[in-house]
Amino acid sequence: MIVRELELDLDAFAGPFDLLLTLVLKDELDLRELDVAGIVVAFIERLAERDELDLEACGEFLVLISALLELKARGLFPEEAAELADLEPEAAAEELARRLAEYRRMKDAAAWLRERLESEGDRFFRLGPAPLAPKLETPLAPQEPERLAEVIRLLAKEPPQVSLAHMALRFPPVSQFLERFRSLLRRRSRFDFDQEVGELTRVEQAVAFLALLDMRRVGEITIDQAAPFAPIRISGTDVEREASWTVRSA
Amino acid sequence: MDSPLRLIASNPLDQLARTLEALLVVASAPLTVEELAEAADDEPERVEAALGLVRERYSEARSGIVLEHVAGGWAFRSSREAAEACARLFEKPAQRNLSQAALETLAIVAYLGPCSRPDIARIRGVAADSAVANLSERGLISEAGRDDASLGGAIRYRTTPLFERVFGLESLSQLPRLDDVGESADAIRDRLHEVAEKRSA
Amino acid sequence: MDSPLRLIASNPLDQLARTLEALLVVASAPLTVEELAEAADDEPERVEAALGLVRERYSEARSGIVLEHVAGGWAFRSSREAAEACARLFEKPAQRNLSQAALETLAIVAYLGPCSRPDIARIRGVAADSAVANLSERGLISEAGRDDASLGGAIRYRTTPLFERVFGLESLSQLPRLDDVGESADAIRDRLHEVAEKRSA
Repeated sequence: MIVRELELDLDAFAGPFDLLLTLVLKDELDLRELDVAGIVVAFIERLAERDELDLEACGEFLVLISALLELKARGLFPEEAAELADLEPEAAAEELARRLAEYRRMKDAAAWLRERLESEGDRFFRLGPAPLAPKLETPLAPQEPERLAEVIRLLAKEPPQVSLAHMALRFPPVSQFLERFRSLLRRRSRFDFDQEVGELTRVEQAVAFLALLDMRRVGEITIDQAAPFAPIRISGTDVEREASWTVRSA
Repeated sequence: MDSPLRLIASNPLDQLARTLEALLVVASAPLTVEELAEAADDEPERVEAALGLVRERYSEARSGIVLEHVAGGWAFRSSREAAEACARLFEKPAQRNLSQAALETLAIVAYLGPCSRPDIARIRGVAADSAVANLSERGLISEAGRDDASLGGAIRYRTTPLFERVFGLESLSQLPRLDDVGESADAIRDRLHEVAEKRSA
Repeated sequence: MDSPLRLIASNPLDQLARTLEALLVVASAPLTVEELAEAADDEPERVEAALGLVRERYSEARSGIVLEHVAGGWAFRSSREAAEACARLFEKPAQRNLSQAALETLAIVAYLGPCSRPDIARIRGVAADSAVANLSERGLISEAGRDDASLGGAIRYRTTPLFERVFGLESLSQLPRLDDVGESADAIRDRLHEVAEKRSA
């Protein structure tokens, strides 16, 4: 079973899994619109159709789907990613699930509002005063000048460090890892994935892994793993395709 | 024997009902029973009863003017039957072309309000500035003070009575409860179980 | 013999009359026969005839809503009988508080001297258009030239003598000191810009 050929039929996307990955990596598909659970269900249904358990496919799928989930979580809660990383994995998962549920509820609420807008759209009412109504002039009661000073003090107050600056945080481009792995493979015939990315953050690792998948997809490398959780070994294929290669996703 | 017509005409609430009609046709926003009672200089209970008469007279199919209970008060609107004619003459600036981002922002403010732009960004995962500006301009949300202590004085927003009116809500409490999310998670789990059982069979 | 009730119900103009009622109750200005005919998608002659029905139904003593022919066309008004109640509805006590948006805008204009809407928006971190419009309408601020003196520059606003009266000041120099924020208008302006930039970063 080839994971990247897994056919998906989701609300936001229909087609093979590898196309979905490409679209996500090219920012042409909003991960937030993507029903990851639907992908999991599709994969498990596919597995169930077969008689034997395909361990390699399961492993590949797990890594891939966790990368997608992490990307999605980063997209949903960019400024909290760092703080989530400090939590124990179980607590972080719980917290993430809670926030995803909150976002999901708000999406449901937005859908309800849209339906309501349609069903109530044939009600018209006047905005503003009636044509022949008396003019309304409300005088203002005397005001305290001190309130003006208070308001300026409030506006001059230093904001704490919860700026939205984190939102500008970008994932490293996939192309960065493509270049790095290719240059590695020019020097050596194989390398150990964990050793290469061990120092990186989890998000960088996920992007690095996506780069690997993309390289494997076009036959540029082979990926070997002796056993689940064993080191992942990357070897270059003999085919010389450097010249014709163009960066597909970045 | 009195004719039914005579009966209506002699209803002691009839004059009050006419006064309410007059108030409602000039008002620029829905009026509460208390506001109506104060203006009509009458008892709230009698106003409630007279509103019943007005509501009966101004109802769908009977009249082009319809009395509705909306945004915490009472207001006249056009009948649904006349929607096409109204659409030819009047714009709907508050609700035309509301984007998905705007609707999600509106939902967050309606359910969690008052809340600030950082609050909204946190839930939606993207900056909310343009959606908030757009909704303010439409008059669907408005400023509700600043969140001075904790969030660097971020402005907080809440939905307006116009929001309730546009969406035909008597009050925010008419928004549906959103606890069906658990169901959809359960549904996924059930599907997985189903598949797992098939496998082991 | 048909009863009058029967006659009204079966009048072929009845539906058109209901449509006109709907249009008139939504309109914020008088509507001409041509406008009504276009919206109702019907002949002006039939609209005139249906207006007769509406006028009959909405007349003094019969209804609190009265159809009136004024210079610009047709419009609903409240009945004379309800004049006192309507006067009570519109006579409002003096407004106690300004909105946060209005207060902030006013404070910025008062302390920093003439500012444009972009200036105010930059400091507040949110568009100031409706607050500026509201304060102008109330006569608390007024236009004071343009930025850069060139024609393209944004209009600047300053506080008015009415502002000083409402806040009990003989002149702007009597505003409470803000030495903790800045010792001069320029220093206060710099400080506010600095914080605003951090807030929006």
